[in-house]
Amino acid sequence: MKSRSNSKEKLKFLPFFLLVTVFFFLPGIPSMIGAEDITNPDAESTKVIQTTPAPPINVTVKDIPNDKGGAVTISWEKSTDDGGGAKNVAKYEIFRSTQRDAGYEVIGNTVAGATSFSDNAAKNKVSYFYKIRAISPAGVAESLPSASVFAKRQWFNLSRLTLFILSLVIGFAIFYFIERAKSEKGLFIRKIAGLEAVDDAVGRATEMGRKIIYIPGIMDMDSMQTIASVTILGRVAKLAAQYEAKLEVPVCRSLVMVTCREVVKEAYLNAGRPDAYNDNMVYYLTDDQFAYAAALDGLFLRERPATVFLMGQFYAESLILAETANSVGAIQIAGTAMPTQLPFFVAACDYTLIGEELFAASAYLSKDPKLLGSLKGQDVGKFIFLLVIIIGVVFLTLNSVLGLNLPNLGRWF
Amino acid sequence: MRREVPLILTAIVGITMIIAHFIPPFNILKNLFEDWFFIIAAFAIYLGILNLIRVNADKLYKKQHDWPFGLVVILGFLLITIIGLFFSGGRSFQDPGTPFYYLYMHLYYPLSATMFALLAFFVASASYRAFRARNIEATMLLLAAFILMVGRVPIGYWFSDWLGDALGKSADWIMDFPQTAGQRAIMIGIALGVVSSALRVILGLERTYTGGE
Amino acid sequence: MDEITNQEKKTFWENLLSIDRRIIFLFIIIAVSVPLFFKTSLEIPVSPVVQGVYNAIENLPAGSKVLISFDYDPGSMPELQPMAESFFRHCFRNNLKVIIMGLWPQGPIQANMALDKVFKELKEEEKTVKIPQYGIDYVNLGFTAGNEVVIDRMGHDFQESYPADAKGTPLSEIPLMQGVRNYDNVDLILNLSAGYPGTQEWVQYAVDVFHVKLAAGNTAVQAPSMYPYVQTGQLTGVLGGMKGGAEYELALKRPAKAVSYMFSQAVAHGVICLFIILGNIAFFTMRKKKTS
Amino acid sequence: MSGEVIGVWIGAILTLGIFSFLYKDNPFYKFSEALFVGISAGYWFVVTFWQYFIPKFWDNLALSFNELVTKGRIDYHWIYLIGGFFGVLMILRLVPKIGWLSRWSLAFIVGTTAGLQFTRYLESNGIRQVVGTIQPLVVGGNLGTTIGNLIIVVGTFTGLIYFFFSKEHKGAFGGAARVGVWFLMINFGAMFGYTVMSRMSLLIGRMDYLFTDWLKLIK
Repeated sequence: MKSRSNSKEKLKFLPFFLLVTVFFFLPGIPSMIGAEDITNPDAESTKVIQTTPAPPINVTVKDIPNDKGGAVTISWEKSTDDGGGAKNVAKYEIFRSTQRDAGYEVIGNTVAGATSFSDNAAKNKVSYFYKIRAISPAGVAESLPSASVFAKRQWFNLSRLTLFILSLVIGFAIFYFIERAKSEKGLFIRKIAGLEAVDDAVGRATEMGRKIIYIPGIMDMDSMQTIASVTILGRVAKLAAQYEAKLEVPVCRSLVMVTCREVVKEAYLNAGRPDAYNDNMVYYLTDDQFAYAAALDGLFLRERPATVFLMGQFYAESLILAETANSVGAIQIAGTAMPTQLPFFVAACDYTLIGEELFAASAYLSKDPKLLGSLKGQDVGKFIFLLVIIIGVVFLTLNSVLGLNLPNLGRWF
Repeated sequence: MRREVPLILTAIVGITMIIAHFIPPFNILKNLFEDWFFIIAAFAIYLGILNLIRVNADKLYKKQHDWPFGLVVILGFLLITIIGLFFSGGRSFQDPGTPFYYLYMHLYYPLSATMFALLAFFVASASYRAFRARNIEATMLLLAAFILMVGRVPIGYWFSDWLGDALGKSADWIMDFPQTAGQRAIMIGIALGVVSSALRVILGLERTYTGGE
Repeated sequence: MDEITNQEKKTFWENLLSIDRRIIFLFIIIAVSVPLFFKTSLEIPVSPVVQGVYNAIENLPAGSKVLISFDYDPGSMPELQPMAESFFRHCFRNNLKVIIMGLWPQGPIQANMALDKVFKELKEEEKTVKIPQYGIDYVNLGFTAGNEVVIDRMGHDFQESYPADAKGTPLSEIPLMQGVRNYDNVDLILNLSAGYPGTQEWVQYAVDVFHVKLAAGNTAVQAPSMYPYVQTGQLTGVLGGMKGGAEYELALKRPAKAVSYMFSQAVAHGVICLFIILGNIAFFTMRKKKTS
Repeated sequence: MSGEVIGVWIGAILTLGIFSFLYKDNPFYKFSEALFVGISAGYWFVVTFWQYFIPKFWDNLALSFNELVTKGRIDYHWIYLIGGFFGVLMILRLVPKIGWLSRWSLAFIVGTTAGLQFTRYLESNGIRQVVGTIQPLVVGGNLGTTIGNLIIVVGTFTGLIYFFFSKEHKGAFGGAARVGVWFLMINFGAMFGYTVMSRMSLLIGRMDYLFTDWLKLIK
């Protein structure tokens, strides 16, 4: 891996600058065409049926945006008699009709104090009017009908347009660099200390004749961190097979056990030592966070492993594991994207992969140019975020110092 | 079949889930896939349990070192499983008053809470070892931790109001600004890491889990 | 340490640097236990993030609906149970309607335990407040599997995740749940969280997507990672650990268990700080000796 | 002795069993550990059965079956059989010859996770945090917020610089990355310090249990 920087390299970034520029203008769209409330124009004046309690006012209706349809939200302002007194409102009844002035039917009621109701039985593309009736022991009062509204199915969630564009831009950037990396050699990737140490840590286990224990976190396969950890296990297992070190993988989820077995088996096969693999290297303990920690603590003390890997999604047990492994003199290489647990790994372990480094680990260890290319794609993502931050901050600062009226980029998201 | 089907399946499912985030009618598929996940996990737990019992039964059978504890594992498992499945009122097995609840409160809970409480000791030993002013980075770590530890409990009040208040204020300030800044950088980095890993998985570049390099 | 060149007897500082961690453990257990036998009351100021939670509840008009999600298990009871009790006290004092749910299997049991305690108090002391009625003033939806997926589905329709409450009564037959389709019909969400799924998921899946108002009580570990959310306004406020709970109890003018545990905590903190200071003195003394 | 009293005694003894680990590994701890592993594995097995398998799989099928028998209709809940199919593929691992079929289920799960977390993380961890950082650097009349905002922008910026993989940390870029590391360290230290409180409270809870519930030394 060596650094290459020339003017050609810089020119290749041009498409991205263009994309970024486009990206700055598109996101304004959703705020321009956002769903608007339909308010009854003459809602201020209200018709009173029974004089006793004050009626609810300002009945507004709105299709629930960005859903698959079939529902309408009705909101109103409470009767001024809601909350106490002789005319205290006991509940509100909600009426619906397809005509403004007739045919109202009760579709539900709410307790006193409520100011909104969702009509879940609205048919798509049918216009409805709504009325609210306040009910008190002294009598009832009815609001004016609302404006008409119809529920509709949305085919694209406009409030997520920015996210959509950003997904495309970053996704494309990563894809682009993966493709480019296929034809390009010598992509520079900076050193990551925790991953440089993996070779030594595995070798140490061979020298000492003790085990390597690999802990893939406590979450199931529905976490990207577990998936990242399992791919790292693949690289570690291959090294272990080459160095003829003993590897043990106790896990706390059945699906993770199955996956880890596939991965370790394949790694031993690729290293040319399929005979050295057996299923007992990967075993299940319990689904429980602290019982798992208790069992691992016992394992550490009894086996005295040379190396312990703690990679994946961890919670409170992180420090229990790290401190116990430390007390038996094991080298510990940890990695997690859990911001709450990073401090403990940093304090107690020899090496820690911080957040994003965990996801970069498998690419880094594999040295596969395609995977390394994706890391460069990530950097483009960071670059876009940095650019947005700088421009956004400069705009707002200029606004506050010089009284300009530049757009607030934060609003676009 | 062995290699291609998993790759295609991952790609299709992954892309569907991304699309569902933007196209509301796809939500139905999203919900369905998520339910299937729980069903698969519920089936898979049998594999784990079988493995656990086999390992411990092996210990017992071969009279390995510490074999009596293998027996304890198996008996503990059978006790709570049989009671939970058959003798605790079915679905309401966790209601106060059931035998399952009793085992939970007096066996599971004390063990779990105590294991958790061990952290109080490990936090002390780890901070004693790690918080030394070896270099600039370590000093930053030490200072931030120290101010937070003192500032977040009213130790200061034993000395004087002024000191306690100053410490509390600086603890709050550290949490609000430099801490938040560091945290944010980590979080944004993680977002890109997840996006990139997810993409590599969907594109089939990382497929060790299906037995491919 | 260079044992060969340094033949002299080990000094106090040297011993301290390589102290057996079990000695530290001993000090901790004493520091925590002894103060438990003394009754004290410490005064603490209420921090803005805690005040944020208090205000979010206090500013709701009577009759507003509050959804409280219990996302913890007995492991975190020392920290979160006092908060749960305070939340109930506050909500019922202000005549708010409470909807209880849990993303953790044991969550709703925790809620029942807290409710029991608060009702007993209400019966004993505050005769002005009527005992809340099930189905009208509060409802317990129970646990449902699915983690963040549950949050997401409830954003469309509560019924997608909870066709019935914990007792099996369909939501449509519960007076309190009339007209509650999704988060639009809830005025505030409170979340008591000890990990995953918890506050982070509520922020990601409910606040970011459905724009609801959220305040949370967290274990002290989790709370710092929620600060960025408070700063961006995604969270109205957060109670962090026992101290947050104690501050909230004080804001509510109802000091309870969290306040009384604070003394133990303060002493234990003092012991750890002392060890860190001694460790650094030892470290610098030894370094000086080496260089000279 | 009532069941409750016996329960408290068992709980207290197991509590001491786990604590004994702090001194050194011993049979008392080994017993508590083994019991814990067995009990907890069973606990989650039962929970999985009643709270996942039954409502997510069984109930949906029962619904469809009922519909079929009473109304003769085939309703959409049958689709949950596909989930069950993937589940059974998983179990087929026990049959060595066709064990590879379980990879289909794994592929399905991994795909779901990747797709779901792609957008979620980008939104909450990415966009939301970027938006939160966009603050004016100069806030009229409020020096505290001005400095604070400056620190947040500088800290987030330099912290992100540290995470760049494809550029060597040299020169000005390296300097920025170094400042970024300082912010990371402050973040770690502050979170560690903040957490100590929480950990102490757990121990307080256990000691309170021993002294109050078990020994009844504290009223």
